Amino acid sequence: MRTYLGHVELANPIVTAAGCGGSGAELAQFFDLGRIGALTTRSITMAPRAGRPTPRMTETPSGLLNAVGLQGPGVDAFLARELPWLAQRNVRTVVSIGGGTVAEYTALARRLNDAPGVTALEVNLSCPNIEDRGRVFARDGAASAEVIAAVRAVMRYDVPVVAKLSPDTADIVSVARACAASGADALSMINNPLGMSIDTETMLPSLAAGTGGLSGPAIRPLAVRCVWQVRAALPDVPIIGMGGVLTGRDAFELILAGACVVAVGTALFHDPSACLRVLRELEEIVAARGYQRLADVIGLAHRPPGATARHRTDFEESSL
Amino acid sequence: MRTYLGHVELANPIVTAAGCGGSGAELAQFFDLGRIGALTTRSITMAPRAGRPTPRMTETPSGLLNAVGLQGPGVDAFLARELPWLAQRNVRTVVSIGGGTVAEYTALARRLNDAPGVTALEVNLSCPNIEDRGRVFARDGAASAEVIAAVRAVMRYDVPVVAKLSPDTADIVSVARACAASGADALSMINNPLGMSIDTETMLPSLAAGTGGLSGPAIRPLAVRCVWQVRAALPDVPIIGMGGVLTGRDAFELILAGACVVAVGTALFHDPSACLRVLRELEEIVAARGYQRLADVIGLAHRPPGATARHRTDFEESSL
Amino acid sequence: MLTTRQVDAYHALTVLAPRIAEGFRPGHFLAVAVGGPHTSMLTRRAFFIHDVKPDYGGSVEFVFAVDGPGTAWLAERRARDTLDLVGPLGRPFPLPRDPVNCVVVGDEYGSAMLFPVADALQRRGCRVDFVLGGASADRVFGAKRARRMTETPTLTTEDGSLGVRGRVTDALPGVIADVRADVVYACGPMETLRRATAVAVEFDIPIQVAVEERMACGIGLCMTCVLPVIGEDGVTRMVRACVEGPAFRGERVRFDDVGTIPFDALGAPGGGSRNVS
Amino acid sequence: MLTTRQVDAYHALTVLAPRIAEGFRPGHFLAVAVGGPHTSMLTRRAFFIHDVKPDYGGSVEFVFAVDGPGTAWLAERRARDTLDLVGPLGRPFPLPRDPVNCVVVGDEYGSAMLFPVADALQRRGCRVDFVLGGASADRVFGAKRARRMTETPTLTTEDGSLGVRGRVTDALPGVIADVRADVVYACGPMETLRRATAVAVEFDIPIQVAVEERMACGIGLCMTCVLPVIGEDGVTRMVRACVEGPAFRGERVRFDDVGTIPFDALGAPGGGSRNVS
Ligand SMILES: Cc1cc2nc3c(=O)[nH]c(=O)nc-3n(C[C@H](O)[C@H](O)[C@H](O)COP(=O)(O)OP(=O)(O)OC[C@H]3O[C@@H](n4cnc5c(N)ncnc54)[C@H](O)[C@@H]3O)c2cc1C
Ligand SMILES: Cc1cc2nc3c(=O)[nH]c(=O)nc-3n(C[C@H](O)[C@H](O)[C@H](O)COP(=O)(O)OP(=O)(O)OC[C@H]3O[C@@H](n4cnc5c(N)ncnc54)[C@H](O)[C@@H]3O)c2cc1C
Ligand SMILES: Cc1cc2nc3c(=O)[nH]c(=O)nc-3n(C[C@H](O)[C@H](O)[C@H](O)COP(=O)(O)O)c2cc1C
Ligand SMILES: Cc1cc2nc3c(=O)[nH]c(=O)nc-3n(C[C@H](O)[C@H](O)[C@H](O)COP(=O)(O)O)c2cc1C
Ligand code: FES
Ligand code: FES
Repeated sequence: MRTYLGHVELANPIVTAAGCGGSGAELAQFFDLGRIGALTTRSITMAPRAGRPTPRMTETPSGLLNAVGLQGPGVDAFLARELPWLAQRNVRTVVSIGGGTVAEYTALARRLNDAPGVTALEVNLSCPNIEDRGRVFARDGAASAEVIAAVRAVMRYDVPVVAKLSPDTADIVSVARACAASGADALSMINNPLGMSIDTETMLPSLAAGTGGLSGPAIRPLAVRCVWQVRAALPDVPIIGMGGVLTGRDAFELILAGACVVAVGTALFHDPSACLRVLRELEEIVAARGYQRLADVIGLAHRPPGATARHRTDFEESSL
Repeated sequence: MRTYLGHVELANPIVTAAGCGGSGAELAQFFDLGRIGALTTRSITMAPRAGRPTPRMTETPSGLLNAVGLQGPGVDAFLARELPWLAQRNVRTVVSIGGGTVAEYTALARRLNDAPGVTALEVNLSCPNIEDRGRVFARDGAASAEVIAAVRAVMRYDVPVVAKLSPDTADIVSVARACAASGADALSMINNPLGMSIDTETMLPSLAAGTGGLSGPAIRPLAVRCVWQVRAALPDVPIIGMGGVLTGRDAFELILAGACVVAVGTALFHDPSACLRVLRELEEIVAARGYQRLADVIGLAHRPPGATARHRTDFEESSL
Repeated sequence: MLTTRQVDAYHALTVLAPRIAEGFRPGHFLAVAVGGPHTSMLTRRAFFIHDVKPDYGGSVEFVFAVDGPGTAWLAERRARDTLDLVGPLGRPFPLPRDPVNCVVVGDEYGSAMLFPVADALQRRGCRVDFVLGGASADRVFGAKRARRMTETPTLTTEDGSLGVRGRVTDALPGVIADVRADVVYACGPMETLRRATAVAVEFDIPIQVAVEERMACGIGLCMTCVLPVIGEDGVTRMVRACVEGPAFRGERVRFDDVGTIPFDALGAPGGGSRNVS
Repeated sequence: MLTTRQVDAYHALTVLAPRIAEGFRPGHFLAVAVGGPHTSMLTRRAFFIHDVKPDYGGSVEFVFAVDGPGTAWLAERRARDTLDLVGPLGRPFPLPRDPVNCVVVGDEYGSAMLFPVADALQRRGCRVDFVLGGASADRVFGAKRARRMTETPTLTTEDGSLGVRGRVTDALPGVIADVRADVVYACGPMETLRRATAVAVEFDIPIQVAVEERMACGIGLCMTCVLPVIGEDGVTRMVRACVEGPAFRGERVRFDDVGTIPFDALGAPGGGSRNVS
């Protein structure tokens, strides 16, 4: 079930979400990484980062709050060890990057430019801009666009640059539009909305960091809405959809909304082979609906109600 | 367990959320409305409104998506029938209003100004501004502030004006600040974030309206975060907290984050006496922690970690 | 506390619920919490009450088909599990004062709720004739009981595996004519109710229908279960199926406009008065 | 498929899990999905493996205290229910090559996982002495089995209801001295491990501890279970309890800094290299 992220072909539309698939080696114990569309790395930063204090996670209804704080080894160690490990095994790799300034994102892109094995570059815009009182880039179109333009300018033309957006904004479409206009080859959504939980026993925040990112099925309605809105406004920009995908049905929902690639995040914590299961279920669902190509169903829910779905391989009367 | 919304005293901190308690008469079949802090009405509009086509609801993981579209009888019928019914029974009533223009909100406030039985006026800012291409007022501080200033100017000084905020904004604190600066006596949060669900059988949106408002426990982490952030920035502005409250524990969580009043919405659909149960559970929790007054626990989670909770009536060593 | 049984394609659960049993009138429904503690399923599921028995202070039975995760969960309940119910809910069917001839039309699980209706009608001396149908034999609910209660119930299946091939509404005109029916009671999918109403209108007899709309609360709070119904005053309003219904006079329901806001409904967009969105 | 038993304040579940049983080494844990289908509880719960038996191809037993909704759900499981498990997980305890004197220190349910450790030690010819404790008699896990396996296990309770009044770590120095212990194995709350490590350091003997941190995945993906541990190179890193642990050399764990990012940890904010937030 091939799909395309810009001009890059992926064997199938199921990838891991940034920060949820470890370095790859952990998942490789459970299945052959070559069988998923791509592995997305955690967001790589220039310097090594120890992340946030613990507790870093707590459960919420159908959700997970995390405040890991981009713990990671830094770009040097990533290039020295993690990326070559993936490249040797021919694992399609979407490298996610995170920075605190436009210059830092640019420097990261420059470092990754010559590295073999970068299938696409995902720019995690949900990082606080240290030059703007810690306001998260993804909140606003101009700040996001500035990062994307800078990264696009230094990154090899044959590596798609993907802008990863957050639902914590007044208007996701305008942020998406700004990113696309400044050169993003694709968009990825949604990153975790900011949430919080308070431990009613200690009467203090459950996470050491106070607030954290919400993930899991609780946020799927937000993800579907964001993908839907952006697809409606920018039908030609490829979208990586994510947020609470546990099953093939959930992936199909995001695809119907307009995603051509679907990332699985939190579900991996419950089931390390979730990607393969989701892929299998998705294939079954698409086939059961009478379609053979993924392209036939991407964004299909945008057709006017009452209109028959096109491209079906059977021509029986449908209940649509 | 008395509490205050500005200078207005409520018998207890548990109220119904706007649009979730019907006209009051429905709930009155299950319990005496005098036993809750207040009833909040659905958002009243100038003209009668038939609302959105069906299906108007669908379930999501730990959430509910709704697109009712402010169906209601209009302000005339409300003043002729619903408000007097509540006033006769001495039910504390927070009247919610919704409009498409600043002028409409102002007109509604004017109509309600002389009506007996309005305990507080809640301004639902999650309405599309028809003079600004349907952009929701609550998205941005200036539009919200304009509405609040206009309403505050016409409304009797002894009726608190409450600005109801949405999490669908880049910065809830700046919207809150703008509302407080233009005269809001209190803030209420959160209204439903915009979500969507697609029916994978019909391959069309589950709701006739396409998108809908997400409510229920799925959004509680967003609610806690918003209350927390606003309380931290504006410690003197009373907050009505809501979003996914099912139990006394959940209400306590919002109170620890900074709410002095807690509204119960979606939970009423499952359990019409949810307000009384939540109140009882809350009283037990607060008492079990050694506190006697609600005021002692409002915003308590903001104390620095390690600091002992003050105002406790016992002085045993605590595990904090 | 419950007992469970499988009836062809359906599941029937009997639950001890004295207060619901006591308040029950034919046409009532109940709302069941599904999924157990810490479930991700927030809303109650609505089911028409099929039967009420005086055992153990009062029990109620409802019949359902497995449709999605909530009904799948219900189908797994076992004897002695407990269920969280709210009811009886809704406006029951109005029953005729005089002993008239009634046709009772049930499609799929819609048939289940018509048995207490038929019972009550018979107790009032009415003649009752059943028209029960479904997609296939195993989806026609209550054929046996209908045979016990009346002489020759008419059964229909779309695949012809039981009774007449076709829909209940195909058989309805014949039955109405044969028994000179004075009134029709119907429950089933919206499309069946629409067709049944058309038939009744053609015969110029009243029809009572019990409708189903997606319900988040079942008690009139949430406004999600509305459909366009013409009031006594001729004005169409979006009324709540859960409290103004589920029983309606068929001719008053604008079946062709269900799922829309008719332009002439009270408060419709553009319908005279300006609207906020 | 499982069987359940109650052991004083704890529940013990035995589950058929041949693959986990086969791969098991003392110190491993497993991760259980809780809440059933359509639950709102997303994350697996981690439990140390208490016992592995060859019955029916291989079963594993774990012991737990009811703490929150997940363990409450587990406590309600009945014979023949099925459980969704992942395991064996984690880095097991390294065992000494030579037959040395070992003290095994378990606090509360932490004791459960030490029995397979003690077994393995005894099989290698080690002398094993138990120090087991808990808040009260019913919270001291495994006293009986410890008595069967060794001569005089030391038992402690904070309320004095069983054995010596006090903590396991109060009794530990005496036991170490008595038996001339060469190494300590410990499992229990972080505070117990901290104290046990302090004792071992004082006696200048190695200690292996099994730590518990909140875990979202248990397999090294999520980075939520980290604690500051000093590496061979002397550098403190935030390492994952689930894959780099849960077994650590006690002296390497910076117990006083658990729940913080020590300023000298690799990648700590302000720690030399600039950070993005
Ligand atoms: C007044 C009334 C009486 C009913 N009586 C019966 C009955 O006697 N027997 C029976 O089998 N079914 C009956 N239904 C339909 C039954 O409520 C749905 O089949 C059931 O809610 C589906 O739940 P689910 O979790 O299996 O499916 P899902 O589709 O996953 O349900 C998701 C949500 O949609 C709602 N929903 C889905 N389908 C329907 C529907 N057809 N009508 C209303 N809400 C729906 C559910 O309540 C739930 O909130 C009745 C519905 C209403 C409104
Ligand atoms: C490696 C390891 C081994 C463990 N072994 C045992 C054991 O053998 N017996 C036993 O009784 N308990 C054990 N625990 C603790 C056990 O995992 C928690 O008690 C349990 O997860 C609580 O779940 P809950 O739903 O009841 O509580 P909740 O507090 O509602 O749990 C909410 C979330 O927090 C996490 N959490 C809560 N408390 C803990 C904790 N102490 N440690 C880790 N995560 C926590 C849960 O996993 C869940 O994700 C172990 C923990 C770890 C990490
Ligand atoms: C523990 C954790 C760590 C994450 N780390 C990153 C990250 O480094 N970079 C990033 O862009 N997104 C990160 N995310 C967000 C996910 O990539 C994804 O956008 C989000 O979790 C929604 O998908 P899900 O519900 O399937 O998890 C992280 C999420 C989780 C839960
Ligand atoms: C069916 C429904 C109708 C609502 N109608 C209104 C409304 O008219 N005005 C308003 O301000 N909020 C409305 N809300 C939002 C609620 O008042 C509340 O802010 C939100 O649902 C979060 O609380 P909950 O999770 O407890 O439901 C509505 C919510 C629901 C579910
Ligand atoms: S189901 Fe809520 S009003 Fe009818
Ligand atoms: S629990 Fe996920 S990395 Fe350890």
